[in-house]
Amino acid sequence: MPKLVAMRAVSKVFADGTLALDQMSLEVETGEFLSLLGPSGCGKSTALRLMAGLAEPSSGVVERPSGGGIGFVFQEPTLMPWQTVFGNVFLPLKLRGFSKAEVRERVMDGLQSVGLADFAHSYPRQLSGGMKMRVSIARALVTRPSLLLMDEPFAALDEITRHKLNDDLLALWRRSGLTIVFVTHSVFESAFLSSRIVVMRPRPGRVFRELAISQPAQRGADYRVSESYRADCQLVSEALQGAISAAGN
Amino acid sequence: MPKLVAMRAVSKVFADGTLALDQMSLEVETGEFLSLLGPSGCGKSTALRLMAGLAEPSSGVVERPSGGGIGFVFQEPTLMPWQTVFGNVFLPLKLRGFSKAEVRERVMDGLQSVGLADFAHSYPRQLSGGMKMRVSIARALVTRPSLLLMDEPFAALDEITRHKLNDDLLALWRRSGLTIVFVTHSVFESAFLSSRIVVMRPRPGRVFRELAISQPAQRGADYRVSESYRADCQLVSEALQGAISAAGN
Amino acid sequence: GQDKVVFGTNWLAQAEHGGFYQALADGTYEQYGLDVTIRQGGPQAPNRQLLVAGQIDFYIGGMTTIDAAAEGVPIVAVAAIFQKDPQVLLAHPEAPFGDVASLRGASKIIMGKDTFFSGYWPWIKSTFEGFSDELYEPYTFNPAPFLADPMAVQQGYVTSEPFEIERQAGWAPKMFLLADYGYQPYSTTIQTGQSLVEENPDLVQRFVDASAIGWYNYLYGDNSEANALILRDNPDMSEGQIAFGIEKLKQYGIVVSGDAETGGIGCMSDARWSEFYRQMTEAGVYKAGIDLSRAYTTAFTCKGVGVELMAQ
Amino acid sequence: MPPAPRPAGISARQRMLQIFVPLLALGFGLVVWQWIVWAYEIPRYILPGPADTAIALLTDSATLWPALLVTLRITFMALAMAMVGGVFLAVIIVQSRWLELALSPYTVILQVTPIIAIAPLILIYAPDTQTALMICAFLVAFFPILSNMIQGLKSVDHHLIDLFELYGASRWQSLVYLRLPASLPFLMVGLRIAGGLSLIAAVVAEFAAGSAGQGSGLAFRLIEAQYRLNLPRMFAALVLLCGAGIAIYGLTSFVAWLALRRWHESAVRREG
Amino acid sequence: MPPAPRPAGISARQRMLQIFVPLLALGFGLVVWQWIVWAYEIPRYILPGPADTAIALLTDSATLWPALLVTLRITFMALAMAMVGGVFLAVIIVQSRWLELALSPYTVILQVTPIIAIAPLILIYAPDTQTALMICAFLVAFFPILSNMIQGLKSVDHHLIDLFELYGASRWQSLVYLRLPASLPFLMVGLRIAGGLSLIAAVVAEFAAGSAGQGSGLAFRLIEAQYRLNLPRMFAALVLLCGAGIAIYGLTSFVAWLALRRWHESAVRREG
Ligand SMILES: Nc1ncnc2c1ncn2[C@@H]1O[C@H](COP(=O)(O)OP(=O)(O)OP(=O)(O)O)[C@@H](O)[C@H]1O
Ligand SMILES: Nc1ncnc2c1ncn2[C@@H]1O[C@H](COP(=O)(O)OP(=O)(O)OP(=O)(O)O)[C@@H](O)[C@H]1O
Ligand SMILES: [Mg+2]
Ligand SMILES: [Mg+2]
Repeated sequence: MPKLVAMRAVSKVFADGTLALDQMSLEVETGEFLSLLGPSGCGKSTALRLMAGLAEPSSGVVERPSGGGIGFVFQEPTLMPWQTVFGNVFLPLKLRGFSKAEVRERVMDGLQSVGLADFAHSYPRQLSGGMKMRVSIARALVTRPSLLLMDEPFAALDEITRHKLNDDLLALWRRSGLTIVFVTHSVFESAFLSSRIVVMRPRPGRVFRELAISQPAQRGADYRVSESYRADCQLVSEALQGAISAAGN
Repeated sequence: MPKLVAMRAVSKVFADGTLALDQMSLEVETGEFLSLLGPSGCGKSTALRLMAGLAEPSSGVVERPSGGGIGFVFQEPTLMPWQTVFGNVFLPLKLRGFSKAEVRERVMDGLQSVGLADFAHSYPRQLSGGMKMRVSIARALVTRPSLLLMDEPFAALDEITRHKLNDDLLALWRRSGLTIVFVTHSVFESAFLSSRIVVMRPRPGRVFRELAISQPAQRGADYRVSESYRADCQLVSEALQGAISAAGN
Repeated sequence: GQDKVVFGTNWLAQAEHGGFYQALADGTYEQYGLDVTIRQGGPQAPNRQLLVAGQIDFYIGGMTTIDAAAEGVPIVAVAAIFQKDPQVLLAHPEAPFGDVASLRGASKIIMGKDTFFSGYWPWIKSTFEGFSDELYEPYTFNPAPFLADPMAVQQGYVTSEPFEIERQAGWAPKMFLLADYGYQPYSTTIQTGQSLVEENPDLVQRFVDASAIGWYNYLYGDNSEANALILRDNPDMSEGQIAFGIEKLKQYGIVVSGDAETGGIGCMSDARWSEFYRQMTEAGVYKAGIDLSRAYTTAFTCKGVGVELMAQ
Repeated sequence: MPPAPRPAGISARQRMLQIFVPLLALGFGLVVWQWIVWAYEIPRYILPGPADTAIALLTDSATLWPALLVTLRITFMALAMAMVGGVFLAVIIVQSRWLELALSPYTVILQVTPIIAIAPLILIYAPDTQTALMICAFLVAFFPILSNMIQGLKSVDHHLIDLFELYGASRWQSLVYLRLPASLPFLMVGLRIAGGLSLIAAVVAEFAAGSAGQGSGLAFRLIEAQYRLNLPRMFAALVLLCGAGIAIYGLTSFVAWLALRRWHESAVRREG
Repeated sequence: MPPAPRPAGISARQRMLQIFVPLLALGFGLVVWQWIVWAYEIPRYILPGPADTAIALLTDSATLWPALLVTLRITFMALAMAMVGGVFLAVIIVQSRWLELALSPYTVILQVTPIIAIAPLILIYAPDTQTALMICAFLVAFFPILSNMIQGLKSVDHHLIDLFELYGASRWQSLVYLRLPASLPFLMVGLRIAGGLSLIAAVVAEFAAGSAGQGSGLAFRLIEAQYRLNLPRMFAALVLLCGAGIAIYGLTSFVAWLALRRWHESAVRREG
């Protein structure tokens, strides 16, 4: 499969001298659902930002598709406080020149899919933590991007909502051939969603292990209780454990 | 057991007219580990704020211990950006009149326990999302409170760190007879940690079901794979499902 | 002992204040039992308000005590050092103006606010045809706007602006001395509080007399010490400017002319006060019916004090 | 600024308070003023009491009110120019650190040069006095707006900048949809300062470069009254000036409230 | 303000730029100025060129520099008073909405009353001229600090206020550990505006209070030179004034940088 994004021996040193990524190499193939897993502070968000072109590597090369079509769910909701929920989700479309009238339906559909249609006219400060994250998710999806970068999008959501959104995301991915890079802390979530899982070692971050997940198709509610799912979870969990203890952190 | 906090028929209407809690009643007994579970936006954070005295009920009564001794982990890290990590954790002690020299050890121990001793001199903007949350956790624990209110403290943490902090928290709770009210989205976490689980129904929030968890003592790593744990999880999961569908949301 | 007296001037130390500095420098005030402090004025110095507030005992003013009388402010003029108002209107030498009346053709007339309110401006407007407020532009004590516009007209003192303009621009401006055209106020009057006049007329008399003597000595005697004082108070003053000022004071009879020739420096007459009041009332500056006796008193002047010094 | 997040949240009582408390405070001030004048027997020509001033305000209303209008016209034009100019320059300046370094000395020079000193130059080169007045007043009012706006533009949340960059926002879009709204809390302080400042600047400009006679503003009336020792009239002019200042303050506060009430901490009541 | 988050992050090159870019820009301005004077043959008594001005600066240095010192002393005392007064009043005002409503008309009155109009009153009741000057300059400088500080104090993150309330912080502790540091981004703009403003206020105050002669400041030299048509000297005085303004601006910017560099968006370089 063609590579969509490639990080080659990328290091990232912050201005204060923190070495966040150390010679990290990773390729993202078109159409895959890649999960990034790793201990807190290992550089997952940093890696996503590099892939999105929001940060420059200190050394190494990041190859990325030129031009738009990226959706990004930041780890924090990152909403404009002066805009309503509708306005926030409308933003990416507004920036592409759409008028409100043209895309009202589309925005409202997006809000509907995260269960916030009733809150279209609320301001971010009137929302709960999970609701803010859901606005952010709706915003990332509303442009129908070809590359979707998601930084722990569902962490603030209850299990039921999370499962629903997991299913929705999976369905969207299947339907549209979209490429997803997904940061999560949930072993279960990563095993459920991904076609490939990359486990990172603790800071300075780099790839510790890659795991291909066997059955990408046909994952419904009953898959969650299947044996192969449990085995995958077990594998991922061990890889994560290994990454952390390997670093002697 | 004596009640430490009691909410009696508490409603909360926000200035914009949103009814967040509707006649919610709940008693927290001294020494218990109570988990609050419920769909996103159901009023868990609002309930915690009422218990802490940070908000006034619109109707009903909240009885709470007068005087300090409360620790609170907010859903967002809520760090002072102009203070270092050390300064942020030191804050509650500073407000009680301790000097830096007196409590340096104590603060550093707190940071150590969340794995951030090396970052004592960093500023919040230099931390990853999970690291910020860990600072906030350290801050809530550093005063050794008798009532600890935690709003999804571990949501931004990887599974390994989360398990470790789960174990630490449980050990602390056992050791000190502290009362904990714990908001989480993880059914597993709530079943692992709590002595009682309260499931809330969707907005307007109120108690949907209470579940006592059978074996509060002796929960180690092997408890996570025990059959009784799995049964508890199953029960909680169903209760949550029930809460959401009952509301016809 | 000596009576402490604070004397406020209306501008930075200059030849136009020479007599007062002279009396201070050569000990005349001291002889008259006065311990005088001169507090110089400036562009926006509130010396007049300080006189009103009683923080200054004597102040150099014009005919403004008429306003004071109208408003019930208890200050009076007790002497008039300048018989003629040294105010001139200046024009570029090549400008086609022959007299004050023809200045209506100017592009603008730059003058101070005081002039505009109650000086010669209302008088010009009522005396000559064709002047209107459109011509007015405020004087910010910077002659550049005048110099930049050949058709501009600017106010000045015959004793000072022409000198600077000639020195800087290299040409001597045309001058129209308003006193020559019938504008007849007293100038550099000595104003003081009504209460001082009533309670301590002797002190007032001594100050007026000593000042008059100072002025004789300044104009006709050795004025080097006074000039040194002026230069100390106002380091930017130049010897040349002072000399020019003294020369003009003499040349135009600013200080010694009319009643002063016999009555002595400072002499004021009821006739001139009434005539000026009539003129300016006509011009719309003052309302009718002001009790002029509260604006000035001639009780301290025209006694010939110091006239003999002119012979030096 | 009403603290409630939605207009519906302001009770009638609160709305009354917003009018009456300042009026009461001012009334109290008047009483103190009158009392001082009485108690210390301060003559009218040094400090007229409120009664004298009120009488002057009535008797001289024919000249004072038109003068106030003239001053207000200059004020508002200067304020509008300062808003546009300050915001525009701030936007340019934050484009690059180089530009900021190069331009900031000039903005400072404009701020610290006394109007009185450069008024003659302005008078020489401005097409007419009104324009000169406007320029003077503008020079005074624009620095606070510029400074606040620069700080506002620089204080934009970096995460939101990332977001806009990610979605390929043009510079113009970033400006209009992100930087300007995010700067509003700062801009509104700048506006509030500049409101009063452009009023006083209009007065100072009139002192320095003023028109006179029929079409003249309050400054002229003020100076005239001072010169004519008519202190009650001068205080009447001052009272008008202060009244206008308070009205402008109320107006700018209202604008700030409109801009911020729905979202910014400073205008939103803390929920509790 | 150096953009890097840590002093170590500023390269020598950047540090040079911070000095040289403004100097270069100023130099360019000088060239333009000289060119205008030449090209339009503007006489020295209307607009002297930089060369004339430089000569005047040298020859008159004996009077100009002491005058600058006098003005600077008033400036800094007024600025210090405005800082203390503005911050103090802002802290009091944000305690209660009532207080704010009651006091704000008075702060506006102080802002919009022309110094020239009330200088005589101040002179009458102040113990000495220096004090009067200080009061005048203070009145001009304090409003921007007050306004910015009020906005800063009101803009404190509500979550942090909750945190402090929760931990039982006293009013004083909330003020010192939360409200003041959180207000710094606003206060620093206020300081920057007030820096230039108190310089110009010192000048205006000197005009208004009319101190003259030996111990007088730059304002006096300026007016005097203008009156004498010694425009080169006037411009020399203006140059000193502007230089002082730029230096104060640099100083306030430096203070702002010190206060904000480690944490605030406006002073921290966006990581990328
Ligand atoms: N702006 C910054 N300046 C300095 N150091 C930074 C900055 N941002 C991140 N870091 C450091 O880089 C490392 C990686 O951060 P990153 O946010 O990528 O972690 P993460 O894997 O996303 O962690 P988490 O799961 O907790 O979100 C951390 O150690 C952090 O301290
Ligand atoms: N300041 C506010 N103004 C108006 N409505 C609010 C405000 N804060 C919260 N709400 C509303 O109250 C309801 C409950 O919010 P709360 O934050 O308690 O939810 P939660 O259970 O903590 O949700 P989450 O799990 O997503 O954090 C939500 O519907 C939210 O929209
Ligand atoms: Mg992260
Ligand atoms: Mg919540």
